Amino acid sequence: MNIRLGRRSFLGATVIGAAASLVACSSGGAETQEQARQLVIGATAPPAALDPSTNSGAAIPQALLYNVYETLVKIDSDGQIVPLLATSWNESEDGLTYTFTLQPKATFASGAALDAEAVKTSLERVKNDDAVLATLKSQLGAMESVTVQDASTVVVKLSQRDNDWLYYAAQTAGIIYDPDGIDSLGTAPAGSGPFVFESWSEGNPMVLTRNESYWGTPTVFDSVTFKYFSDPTAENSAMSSGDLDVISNMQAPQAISQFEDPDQYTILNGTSMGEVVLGFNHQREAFSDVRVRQAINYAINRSDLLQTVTAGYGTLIGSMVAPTDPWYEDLADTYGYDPDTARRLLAEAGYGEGLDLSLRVPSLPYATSAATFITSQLAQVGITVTTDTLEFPSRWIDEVMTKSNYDMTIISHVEGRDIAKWANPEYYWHYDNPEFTQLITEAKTGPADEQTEKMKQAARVLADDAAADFLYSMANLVVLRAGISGISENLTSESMDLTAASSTDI
Amino acid sequence: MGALLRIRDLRIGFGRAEALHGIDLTVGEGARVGIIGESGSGKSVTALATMGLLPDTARVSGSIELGGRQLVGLSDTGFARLRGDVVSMIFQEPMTALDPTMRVGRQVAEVLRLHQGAPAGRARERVIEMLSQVGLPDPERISMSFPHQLSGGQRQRALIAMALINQPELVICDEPTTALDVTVQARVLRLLDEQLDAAGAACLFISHDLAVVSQVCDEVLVMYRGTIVESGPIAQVLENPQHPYTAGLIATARIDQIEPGRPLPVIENFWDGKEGRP
Amino acid sequence: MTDDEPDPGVPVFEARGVSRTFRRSGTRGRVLTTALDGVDLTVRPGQRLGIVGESGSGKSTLIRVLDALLPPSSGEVLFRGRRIDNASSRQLGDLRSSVQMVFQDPRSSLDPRMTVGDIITEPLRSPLLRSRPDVPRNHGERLAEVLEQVELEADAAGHYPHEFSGGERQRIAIARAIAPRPDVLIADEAVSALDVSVRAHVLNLFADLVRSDRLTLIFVSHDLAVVRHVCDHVAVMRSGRIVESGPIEQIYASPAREYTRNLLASVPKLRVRTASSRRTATEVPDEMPPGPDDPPA
Amino acid sequence: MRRSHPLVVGAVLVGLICILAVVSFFWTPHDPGLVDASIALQPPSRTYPLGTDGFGQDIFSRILVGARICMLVGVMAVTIGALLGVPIGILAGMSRRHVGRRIMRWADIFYAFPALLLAILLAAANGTGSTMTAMIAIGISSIPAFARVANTASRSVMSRDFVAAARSSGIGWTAIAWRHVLPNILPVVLVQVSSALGRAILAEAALSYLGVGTQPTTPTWGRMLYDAQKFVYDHPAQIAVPAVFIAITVLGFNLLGDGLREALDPRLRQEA
Amino acid sequence: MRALGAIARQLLSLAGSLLIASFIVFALINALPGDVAATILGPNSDPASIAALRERMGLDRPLLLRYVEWLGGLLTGQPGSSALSGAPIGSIIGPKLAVTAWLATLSMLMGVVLAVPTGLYSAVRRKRADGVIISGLTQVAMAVPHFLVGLVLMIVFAVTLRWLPANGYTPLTSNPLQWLRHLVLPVAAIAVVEAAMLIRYVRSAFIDVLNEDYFRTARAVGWRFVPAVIRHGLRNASLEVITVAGLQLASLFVGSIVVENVFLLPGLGSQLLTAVNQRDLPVVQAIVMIFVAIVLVINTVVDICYHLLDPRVRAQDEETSS
Repeated sequence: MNIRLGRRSFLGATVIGAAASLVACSSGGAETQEQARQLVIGATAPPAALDPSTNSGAAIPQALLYNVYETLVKIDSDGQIVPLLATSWNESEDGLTYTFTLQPKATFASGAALDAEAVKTSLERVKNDDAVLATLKSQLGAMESVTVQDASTVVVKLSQRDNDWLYYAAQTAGIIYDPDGIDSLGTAPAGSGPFVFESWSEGNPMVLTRNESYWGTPTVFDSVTFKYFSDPTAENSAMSSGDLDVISNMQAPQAISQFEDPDQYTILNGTSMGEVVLGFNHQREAFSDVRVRQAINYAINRSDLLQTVTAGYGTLIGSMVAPTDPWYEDLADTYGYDPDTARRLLAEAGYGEGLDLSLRVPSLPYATSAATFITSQLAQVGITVTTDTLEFPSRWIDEVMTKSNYDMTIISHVEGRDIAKWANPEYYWHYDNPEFTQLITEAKTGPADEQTEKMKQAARVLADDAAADFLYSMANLVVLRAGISGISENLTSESMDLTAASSTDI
Repeated sequence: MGALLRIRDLRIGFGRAEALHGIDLTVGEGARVGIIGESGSGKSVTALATMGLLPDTARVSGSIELGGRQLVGLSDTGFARLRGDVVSMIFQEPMTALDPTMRVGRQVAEVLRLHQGAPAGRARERVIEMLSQVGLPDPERISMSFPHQLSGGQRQRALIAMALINQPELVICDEPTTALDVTVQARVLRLLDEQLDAAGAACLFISHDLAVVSQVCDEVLVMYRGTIVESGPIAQVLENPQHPYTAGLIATARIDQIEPGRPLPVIENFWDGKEGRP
Repeated sequence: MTDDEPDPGVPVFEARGVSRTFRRSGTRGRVLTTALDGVDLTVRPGQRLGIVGESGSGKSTLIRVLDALLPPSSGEVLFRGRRIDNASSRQLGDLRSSVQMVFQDPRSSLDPRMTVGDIITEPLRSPLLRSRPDVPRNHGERLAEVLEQVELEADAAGHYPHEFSGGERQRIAIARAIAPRPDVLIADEAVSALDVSVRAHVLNLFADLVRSDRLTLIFVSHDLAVVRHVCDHVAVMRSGRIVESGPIEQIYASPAREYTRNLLASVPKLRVRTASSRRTATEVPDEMPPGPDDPPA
Repeated sequence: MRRSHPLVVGAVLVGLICILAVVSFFWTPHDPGLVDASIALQPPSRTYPLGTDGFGQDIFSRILVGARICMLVGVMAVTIGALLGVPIGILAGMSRRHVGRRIMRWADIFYAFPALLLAILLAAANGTGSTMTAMIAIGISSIPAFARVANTASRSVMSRDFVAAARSSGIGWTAIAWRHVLPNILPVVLVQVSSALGRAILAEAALSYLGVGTQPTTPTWGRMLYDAQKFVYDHPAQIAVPAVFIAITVLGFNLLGDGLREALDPRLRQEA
Repeated sequence: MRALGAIARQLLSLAGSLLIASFIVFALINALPGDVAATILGPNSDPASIAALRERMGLDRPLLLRYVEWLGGLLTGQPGSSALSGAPIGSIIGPKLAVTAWLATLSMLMGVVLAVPTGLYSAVRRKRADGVIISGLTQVAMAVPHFLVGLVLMIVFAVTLRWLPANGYTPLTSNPLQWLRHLVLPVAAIAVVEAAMLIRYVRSAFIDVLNEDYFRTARAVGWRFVPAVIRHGLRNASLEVITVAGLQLASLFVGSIVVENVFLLPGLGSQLLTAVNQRDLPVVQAIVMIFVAIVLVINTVVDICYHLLDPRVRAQDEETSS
C-alpha cells in the first residue's frame, strides 16, 4: 500500500491509544472519601413534578417526605407513630381534639422558625386550597379547625372521631410547608427536613443536599441523588458497575443472584404497603355471583405466581391488608389452589361451558408477567381470558379507573390503609357490601382501641366474600452497597426515609 | 526497422468460450496497422490484451512482445509502468471516458506526472501546449472545465492528448471516431494522422468501417470470429481481396457504388461460410 | 390496397413554422434551448424522404413532433390536411393507425419482458386502432403474415427479445411497425446500431416493404450513403433548421449550401495512402464553420 | 443466472424460517402460552429442545409462533409500504421531471416519521402497542424507500424506445404503466421488498423492546428478547435464542436481496 | 452564482414540507386519547376537578386555534411549557437534544470512519477470501438489533470488566472526560450497525467505479489497480456516503431511543417516551417536531451537497428530453 494508506493506519494507531488512556483512568477500585459522602439511589417511576400536594406521583413523597419535608408526627420503620416536629401530643377522650406541643428548636431550612402559626397555615391549606389533591383532602376530611394556643402549641378539632386521621397527618397530607415558599412548591420545595432540594428536571436525577442548619441530628451525607430507571436491567447493571449505592426497590428479582456476595452487597427483603390485587369489576354480571369470584380465587396458584413473577419475593396475603398494618392477619390460605372446586363453583354459577373475561393490565413489569400467568391458569378451569396492556399511567387510569371499561385488572395499591377504598362503591371496583362498609366506618369513628378488632373483621369479610383475588403483598427488596446502613427494611410510609442512613466509608 | 509489437499464437478464452483462436500479428516501429471486423470478431479483445486490461476472468496464452518485453503474464505493476508511457490507448465512447468529477486539465496532467514526475508548474504548461496541439481552440478554458462542459469531439481530442503526451511508441485506437459526427470524425482522423507522425508512434487502429481505417493506416488485417482471415497493404486488400469474407465486407461497405433502388449486396452473395443468420 | 385510397394531391405531413424549445432548470437557472427553429416541411404520399443531420440538429425531435409524440412550442403540424398538433389523443386515431415508427437501438426498442408475438401484435390491441376498419382483426393470422414478410421463422413469436441477434431484433421492430398496415413508416436511425453486413439485409427489407405496400417513408439518419440508397428526397438539418431539401440526386450532386457540401465531403472515402501521398489531405477544408462541434445541445 | 452464493444462502435461511412459521399453524411441541413455574428456566432438553423461559413456557414453541407473527408483521408492513410507495414512485417516474420531483418531495415527508416515532404515537393512540400498530408504523415509514426505488426504475423504463413505440400506436398511459413499466421495475422492487422485510423484523424487535410493539402475551421474538433481558446475568442463553433467530431471518432477507440484485443487475449479467 | 437559485428553491420546499409536517404532527398528537389532566390529578380524582384542570389548561379550545397558537410560539422561539411540571419546554428539551445530537453525530462519524476504508478494502479485494469474510461480517452486523449490541457491550465492558460506566451521562461542559466515557459504549453500539450498512454502500460505490469507462482510462494511462480505485473511486464513493450517511443520520436521531434506553442516556428519545406516557402533549409535540425537522433538514442538506459537489448532477439537470 502506498503512503496514502500509511497515513490511515497512523490514524488507526492514535484512536487505539486514546481508547487505552480513557480506560486506564477509570475510577474503579476504592471509592475516594469525597465520593463516599454522596449517596446515589436507584428508583423506578420518575416524578412528574415536585409539589406533593398538587401532583399524585408516588416518586415525590418517596424522595421528599421526611427527608426534605417534615410532619408533626411520623411513621417509623415498624409502622408506629412517633414524634417529629411535635415532641408530644394528646388525644381527647372523645377523640375529637388533638393537642400538639411543638419541638422548640424546629426551624425551616430557610431559617424561619417552625411555629404553631406555620402548622396552622399548612394544615388549613389542605382543607381550603382547591388546588390540593382530593385524596389528601379526604384523608384529613374530619379536620374542622386548627387553633394556635401559643407559639409552641397547636389544637386540632375534628368534626367526628377518625382513628386514621393521625396516621394520614403523619404523611404527605400532614406536611408542614415553609409559609414563605408555599406558592413556589412546584419548582422549589421548602421544608424543614435534614435535606434541602438541590435540583431536578424531567428525565434527570433528583438531587438533595445536606441542610446545614437542620434543627435535629444532621445527616452524614453531603448529598443524595435519586436516579430513575425505566428499565430494570439497566438499574441492575448500574448497581453492579458501581454507579449506584442503593436500589430502592428491585423490580426484577430474577436477577438478584448477582448481588448475593455479602462482602459487596447487603440485600434487605422487607415488606411494603403495596397489595397486588386482581381486581374484579363488580358491575359485570358474572362478578355479581360470589361463586364465580371464589372460583377464580381457587383457580390461581398464588405461590407459583409469586415464584414466576417475583422469583418468590413478597408475602402471600388473603385480603387488602399489608403485613405492616396493625390489623394484619395471615388470610393467605382462605382459598387454596383447587381447580376442581373452581370448576364446580363455575358450573353451579351456570358457567359450566365457559366464561369469557377481559384482563386489562397497566404496562408495568409485575402486571404483564402476572397477566401471562393468570391467563394460562384460568384457561385450565374454562375461563378464556383476553389480555391487553394499557399504557401506564394515562391510558390505564382513563380506561379502568375513570371509565371502568374492564372485567379484570391487576394493579398494586401502594397507599397505606387503602382497605377503606372497598367501602366506596364509586371506586373502580364498584364493590358495595353494607356489612363491610359498616365495619369500616365503626373502626374509623369508633373507640380507638376497638379499631384493630373492627378492621380485622372487615378484612375477613373481604376475604370470605372474595371481593377480589388478593395475589400478594409486594416485597420491599432493597440492595445496599456493603457499608451502607440505616435504611429501613420495611416500607411503612410513602417515604424512603434516609434520615437515619449512614456509611462506614465516611 | 525492427518489429515493435510481435503477437504470436495469442489465444484468449472467457469461461468455456474462446474469443481468440491463436492470432499472429506484427507492428513495425512507426507502422500503421488497421484491424477491421464485425462485432464479436475479437478485434477489441486483441487490443485489450496488448494493454493488459482484460478482465481477470480471461485466460490468455501465446506471446505478446512489445519492444522486446513479454507482456503475457506481466504483473500489474510492470504493466502500469508501460501504460500511458510506452503504449497508450484511445477508446470509443468519449462521453464517459473522462472522470466527470475532475477537471480535464488535471486528468491530462496526471498522465504526465505519473510517468515523468514533472513538477506541477511545468506539467501545466506541457498540458496547455498538448491541448492546443490536438486542435482545441481555447486550451486554458478547456483545461479548467469539467468533461460535461465539452462536446464529444472536444473530449476525444483531450483523450488523444492524454494518449500522446508521453510520446508513446505504440498507440492503440479502438473505434476512436465511431461515436462522433461525420464532420468531427473527419477532422479527428486527420489530427490523429498528423500527431502520430509528429510523435513517430506506431498505431494499431481498430474499426468496423474500412473507409475510416483507410484514412490512417497503410496495412489492414481482417478478423472474423477470432481469427485473422486476411492481411496486407490496404491497396492490395481493396483491389483483390483473397478471402471471400473480405470481398463481402468491402462490397457491403461501398453502398455508394450501388444504383439506388437496386438491392444491396450482402455477404452471403460472396461467402456462404457464415453459420446462422446475422 | 387500403380502401380509402389517399388522394395524391393532399400531402401526408405538413409542418408550418414548427419550433420546439426545452426549458432546463439546471443550477444555471432557467436555460432555454431550441431544438426546432421554424421548420417548414411537406411530405407527399409515396415519397421516400431522408432527413440527415448531425447530433443536435433536431432531426429526431422533428419526427417526434410529426408523430404527435411531442407537441411543438409553436407552428402547425398537419396530417392529411388536418391539424394534429393541438388534437387530443383520441382524435389522433387516423394518425396512429396510418403512421408507425421504427427506432434505432434494437436493445431498447423491444420490451424484454414480452414475447415477440405480443410485441408485434401490441399496436393491433391499441384502443385507437382496434376498432378501425383498416386495421387487421385476426391478430394471429396477421402475426404470421408479417413474420413471413420480415423473413423470420413463425415460431419466433413464442420467444423473448434477448434470444435474438441485433439484426433479427430490428426485423421484429419492423414487423411491429407494419402489423397495422400503416401508410407511412418513420425510421429513426433504424440501421445505425447494426453491423455493416446486417445493415444491408435490413435496408433491402425496407426497400421491399416500401415497394410492396406502397408506403410513404421518412428515413432519419446521420449516414448520408444509406440515405442516398433508400430515399428519393432529402432534407438536410442543422441546429433545428432545414438548411436544404429537394430530390436526392440533385442535392448530392450539386449541394446549394456550404454546410451540405462539407457534410458530403466529410464522409470518409476508401482511399489508398501510398507512402509518398501521406501528406495528401482529404478534401476536408481546414477551417470548418463552428456549429456541430459546440457543446452538446 | 449464475449460481450466486448470497441468493442461495439467503433463500435457504428465509425458507427455513418460513417452514417454522407454517408449521406453527398446525403443531407446536407444547402450548406456547402454558405457564408452569416449577419448570422455569430449564436448559435445553429432549422435552424442551430450546429450554424454558422465566414462566416455564417452552421456548421452542414460542419461537415457532414468534416466527409466524414476525413474518406476518414483516410481510404486512412491507405490503403497506410497497402498495403505497410503488404507485407513487411510478407516477413520479412517468410524469415530467419537475412534476416528478415535486411528487417525490411529498413522498419524502414520510421519511420524517421513522417507524419508531410512528409506533410510539400509534401505540399511545390505540391505548397499547399491538401487532397492528407495529405493522402500520413500519409500513408507513417504508413508503419513501419504495417510492424512490420505483421512481428511478420507472424513469429509466420510460426513456426506453419501446415506450415511445407504444405511445406512437396510441396506447394510453395506464396501459403503458401496467404492461411495460410495472413488469420491468418488478425485479428492482423485489430486491427492495427483500431488504425491507429484513428491516421490518428489526424494527419490530426494537418496538417490542420499547414496550410499544406487540402485546406481552403474543410471543414475538422482540418480546421474548425483552422478557429474557432480566435473566441476562445468570441465564444468558435466554437472550441468545431469540437474538439468533432474529439475526438469521434478517440475514436471510438481506442476502436474498443482495443475491437478487446481483442476479438482476444487467451489468453483472454481461460479465457472467 | 446561479446555483443559489437551485438552493433557494430547495430551502423554499423545505419550509413547505416543515409546515405540512407540523400540522400532521399537531393533529396526530392531539388525537391521542387519554388525558394529561387525569395523569396530574392521579387515580381517584373526580371528573369535575379533571374537567376544571382541562379548562384551566385550555385543552378544550378548537384544534385549529391551538395549532396556530402553537405554531406562532414555535416560530417565535417559545414552544410553551410542560403541562405537567410547568417548566419551560426549552429548558427540558435543550440538554436532551444535545445528548441525542452528540450520540447521533458521533456514532455516524465513527460509522463513516469505519466504513470508508473497510468498504474500499472489501471492494478492492472482493474476489479474495478476506474481502468475502468482511462482507459476510457486515451482513451479520446488519442483522443484529441495536439494543442487543448495546446490551452485550454493557455487560462485557461495564459490568464485568468495569472499564466504562454502565449508564448515565455527564454533560460535556461539566466534565469532558466523564462525558466521553459515558458515550463510548452507546456510540460503539450504534456505530457498529450503522458502519455495517455504510460499508455495503461504499463497497458497491467502489465496485461501480470498476465498471466505469473513466476507470478503464485511468488504468490505460498507467495507474495501478488500487491507486486507480482510490483516485477515482474515493470521490464517487464519498458522494454515495454523503447521501446514505445523511439519510441514516436522520433516522439515527430517532433510532437512538433504543440505545438511550439501554444506557440510560437522558436523550430526546427517552424523554419522548416518558412524555407520551404522561400525555404531556406540549413536550411530545415539541420533541416530535424536532425529530421531524431534523430529518427534513438533513435530507435537504444532503440534496444541496449532492447538487454542489457532483458536476454530473448539474449535467443531469441539463438533460433535454422531456
